[in-house]
Amino acid sequence: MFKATIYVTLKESVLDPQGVAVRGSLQTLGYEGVKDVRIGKKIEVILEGSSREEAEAQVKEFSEKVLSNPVTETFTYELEEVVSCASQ
Amino acid sequence: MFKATIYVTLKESVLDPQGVAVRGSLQTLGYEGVKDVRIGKKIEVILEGSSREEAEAQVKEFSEKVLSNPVTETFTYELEEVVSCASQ
Amino acid sequence: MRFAVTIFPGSNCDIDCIHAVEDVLNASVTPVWHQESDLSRYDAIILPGGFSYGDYLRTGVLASFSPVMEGVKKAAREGKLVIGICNGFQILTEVGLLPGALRRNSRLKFRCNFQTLRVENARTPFTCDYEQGELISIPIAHGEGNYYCDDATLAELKRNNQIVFTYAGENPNGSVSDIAGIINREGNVLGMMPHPERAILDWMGSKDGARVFTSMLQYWKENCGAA
Amino acid sequence: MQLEQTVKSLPHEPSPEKIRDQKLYKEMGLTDAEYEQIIRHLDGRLPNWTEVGIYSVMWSEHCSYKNSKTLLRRFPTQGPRVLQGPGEGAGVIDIGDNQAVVFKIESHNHPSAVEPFQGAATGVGGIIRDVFSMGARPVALLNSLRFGDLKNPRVRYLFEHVVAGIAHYGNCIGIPTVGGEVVFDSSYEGNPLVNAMCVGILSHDDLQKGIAKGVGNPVIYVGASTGRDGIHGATFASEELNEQSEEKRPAVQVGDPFMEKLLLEACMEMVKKGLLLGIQDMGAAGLTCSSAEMTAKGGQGMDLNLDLVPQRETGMTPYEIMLSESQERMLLVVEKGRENEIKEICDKWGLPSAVIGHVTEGNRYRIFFKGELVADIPVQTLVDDAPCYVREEKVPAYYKENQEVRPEEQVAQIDPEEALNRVISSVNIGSKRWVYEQYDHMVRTSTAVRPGSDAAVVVIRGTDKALAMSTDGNGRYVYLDPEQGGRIAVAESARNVVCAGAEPLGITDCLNFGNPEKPEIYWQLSKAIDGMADACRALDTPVVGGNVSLYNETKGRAIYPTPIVGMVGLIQNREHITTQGFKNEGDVILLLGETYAELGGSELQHVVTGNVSGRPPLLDLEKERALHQTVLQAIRDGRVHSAHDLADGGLAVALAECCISGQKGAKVQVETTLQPVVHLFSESQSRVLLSVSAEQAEPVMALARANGVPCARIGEVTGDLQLNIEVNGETAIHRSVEELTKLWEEAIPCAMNPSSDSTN
Ligand SMILES: Nc1ncnc2c1ncn2[C@@H]1O[C@H](COP(=O)(O)OP(=O)(O)O)[C@@H](O)[C@H]1O
Ligand SMILES: [Mg+2]
Repeated sequence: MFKATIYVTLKESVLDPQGVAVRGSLQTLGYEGVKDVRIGKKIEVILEGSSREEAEAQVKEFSEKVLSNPVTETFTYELEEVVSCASQ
Repeated sequence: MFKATIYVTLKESVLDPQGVAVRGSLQTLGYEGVKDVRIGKKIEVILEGSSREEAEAQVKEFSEKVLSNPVTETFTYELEEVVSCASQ
Repeated sequence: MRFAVTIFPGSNCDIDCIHAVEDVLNASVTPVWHQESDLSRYDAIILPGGFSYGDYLRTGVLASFSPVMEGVKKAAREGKLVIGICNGFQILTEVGLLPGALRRNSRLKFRCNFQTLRVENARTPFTCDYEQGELISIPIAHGEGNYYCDDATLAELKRNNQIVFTYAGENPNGSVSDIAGIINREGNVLGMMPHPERAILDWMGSKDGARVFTSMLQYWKENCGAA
Repeated sequence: MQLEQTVKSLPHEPSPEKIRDQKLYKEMGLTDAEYEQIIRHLDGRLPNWTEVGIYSVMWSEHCSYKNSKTLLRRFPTQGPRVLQGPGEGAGVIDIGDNQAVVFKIESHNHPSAVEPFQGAATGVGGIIRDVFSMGARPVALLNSLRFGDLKNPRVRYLFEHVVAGIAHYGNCIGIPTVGGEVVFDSSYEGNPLVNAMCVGILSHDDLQKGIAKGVGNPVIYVGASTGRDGIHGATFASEELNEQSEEKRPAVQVGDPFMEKLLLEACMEMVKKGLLLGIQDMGAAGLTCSSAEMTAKGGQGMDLNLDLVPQRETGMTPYEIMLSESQERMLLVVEKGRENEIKEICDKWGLPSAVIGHVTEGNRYRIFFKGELVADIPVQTLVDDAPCYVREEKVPAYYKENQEVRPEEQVAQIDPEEALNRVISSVNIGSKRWVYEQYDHMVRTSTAVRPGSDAAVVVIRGTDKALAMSTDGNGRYVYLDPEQGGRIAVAESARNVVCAGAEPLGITDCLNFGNPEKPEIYWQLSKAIDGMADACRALDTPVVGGNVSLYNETKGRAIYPTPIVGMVGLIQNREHITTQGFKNEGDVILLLGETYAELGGSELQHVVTGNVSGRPPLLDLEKERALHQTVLQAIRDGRVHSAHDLADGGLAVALAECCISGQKGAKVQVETTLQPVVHLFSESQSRVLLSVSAEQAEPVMALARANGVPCARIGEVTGDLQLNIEVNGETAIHRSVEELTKLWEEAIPCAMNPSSDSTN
């Protein structure tokens, strides 16, 4: 059993209106030191796979094809083997 | 200048319909090994602060007060010092 | 009776709520900008629907820190009537005036249609003009109306009769116990996802929402109104 | 001669000589001849990189209409009520009481093909800005969508995300999306159409123009800061889609409806305070197009200092700043000295704003960057002197071949009931609830007729009036015969608003066609415009604005030529608002108009053969006009309980829809010399179904006779929830309305969830 954590973030040049709004609010709340906020996703996937290689190949593939939108986003991932997993 | 990365995730006990939907579509796409998907947020904050302690205190505070909702979510964070930062 | 309608950047049902108060009650109603914090002049406060701060981060959260929310909290403490509709409900949960949270609709899609509601508690200041158990038709329009709270909170809501409206028939968003609207323990702060202001005149398709407003007036006349 | 600063080229950019020698201008979509033209406009000087960029976007089809301008002149654009025809952000038509309606439709096809959610969302954002830049309060949105076959997963993805993107923008900004249409046909497989329309209401005194005048007056930038997004979007929208389109993806912008809501409210405040001399949306070709057009219109010059433009990325070049299509931005010109009043309003709404230049004497359009002059162009050469092409027209072979086709023979073997089952459950006829349920169609509490009837109706608060609106366009008809198809597009949308109780006021149109450099495509465009123009003249509905989207092709295959008509009509009195559903048991059903064997391009033909061929229905504009007068008069006399036009699927489908919408039954008898299935599914034009109380049947028939409109009493509304249609005394269709409702409602949800449906 593997646990993959995929981080999907907006490309640099893509506007992040959400981040801009949050930055504005944090600043008005008195956190004036806040200079920039960017909001992305953290996606945890538990998957079975016979080998690390196979799992990794899958994670790469579906991160690119499904979890991220190559037009606006990029992704990175981490993969670890987990011994047992409570989730169904 | 500091860069804080805050991960906001749903509490275990809270159903994640988006995660369920993504799991479903991954499975239909042939990734049958996928057992569970949970979707959270990754929030990157660039902030100025005179010291690491001060920055950390702020990050903790606004993560708790603003970035996460204690009814449904928990958060973790990482903090690193960055030398220079291009964003205005 | 003097109503205030709060306006946050991104509110978009503010004008509809103002019109509803005018059309149904012909009462005085004032738009209040989110940066004002003194609401002492008003007897009732409406937090309207819309997308305050674009619904960014989480619905309602960024608005919940506005200065006007200090005024709303004070009004609530003083026992004045506060009603949050749709985004207003989301703000009230974020600011802690109501328990729980509103999450993304279980089917992950925004949904707009008329919905049949059951009046679960007709003894609140917002529902005294309805019959207990009455079925009414009021539109919903939201992407995040999926009410969530933990089991202990739900038990408490039930014990205290704080569930005011439920979805009768199909649950459009996956909310626990089909909850469409709840009230605080003290009984003066109501949050509801459906939009009563969109069902007040015949041509709108239903007039069932009007009685939320007439109830408030009636309650106020009986309990606070000198005039 | 006054002291002239010379135009600089920036060190890291290709030099003017290199641009010429390596023909770099071609990458921006300029031809050799166009490049030569630019040099002549600059009095022999070679343009630098920024200038080539500016010319290329200003001369793109999207901004200059170079391939369509001469054809568009055929449209009637004048009328006694027209306050503003084509040429500004949106058209404006007087509706009395010092009020006017403002509306416009625009395409966002190419961006939606590569990034459906943001592409569609920003399309909505753009059209809203067009309307409020006129000084109008936007009150309604509509959209017209075309996709390929839903069996293709990519098409399902596009459909799902386009709808979500439209919903996201409209819902968030708080303007109800009250209507539209969706059609699925494999001709749109790689090139979906996303056309968005916005309707606004204006007080006459608030009417604004996109003009820069008054030497020394400041030019003010308001709204989102500029990033590198969408550079060359206008050029991109003017090209065919191909594999490289994927690489042009940075051209896709992200919409921020929250920012636009703030921008909208701020602009409304400025309008109400009378602060503005000129205002224009920064849409396609961004700062370039807005500032150049405003300057050219004002007949003056402009200096812009790009260092003052709010930027969200560092290191942007003049080229990038000028061509960025970042969303949610407006350009204003105000009287000198009133800058602070603008700034106060922007600050209140939390909007960035900056004075970035001023109006100058003469005609030079000059751009400064870090103290250097980086562009100096005679402004009219960007706008008025843009190239203009008249292309070769050629009748396509398919058109001649279709002369021989007999569509009624293709469907002759089908049993009418079977035909109804198949047509009513096709995704084209089936309910569009799956779509419009995702749109907030009630915000602003003025929607009196929600999606699901012929036209949507929005009431105007404080008056008895209401506006009816509809978008229509049948690409199959236009493909089979562009001239007839063009007429039908206008006539059908007018018929839809008439059925709602409105007098048609005027149209906005979006011409979605293939590559105009192909003679057959140019023929389609030219003929369709002829047909539309005829219909507009006959129905007194001038064209007050519109948009052209050409090069809608993938892998060399063009979409069906698809002009979309957005029609707005005025309902004088709310009492006249009429919907399509049957209302009362015992009401008499009247059919106005005549039925011929016209199945070319019909839904039945498509369902049966998987294709369309033959000739589409013919449209007689005189008959159409008489029909509208009759229906409208009957409605205004208070004689009509429901009205529904006959469109796709013909009489059988229209009857089924009236039953479904009203949850009533109907018992109908028709006499015909045609085969039953042909009669019931023919898509002959100029027909409407009315239901009226028994006493009103005769007066309405008399009215129709007086207007020369054929009118038959064909049955009555029943309470038993059965649709029963007899043709020449024999039962042709007998179905329960409940079953029909189910088929109709499930069509799209089933198609979107193909795993649950294994048939075909
Ligand atoms: N994309 C859409 N957005 C909103 N409403 C839509 C959309 N597509 C269809 N509708 C609504 O569904 C109803 C039926 O559409 P349609 O069959 O195209 O009508 P008609 O043939 O009379 O023009 C109309 O009320 C229309 O406004
Ligand atoms: Mg119609």
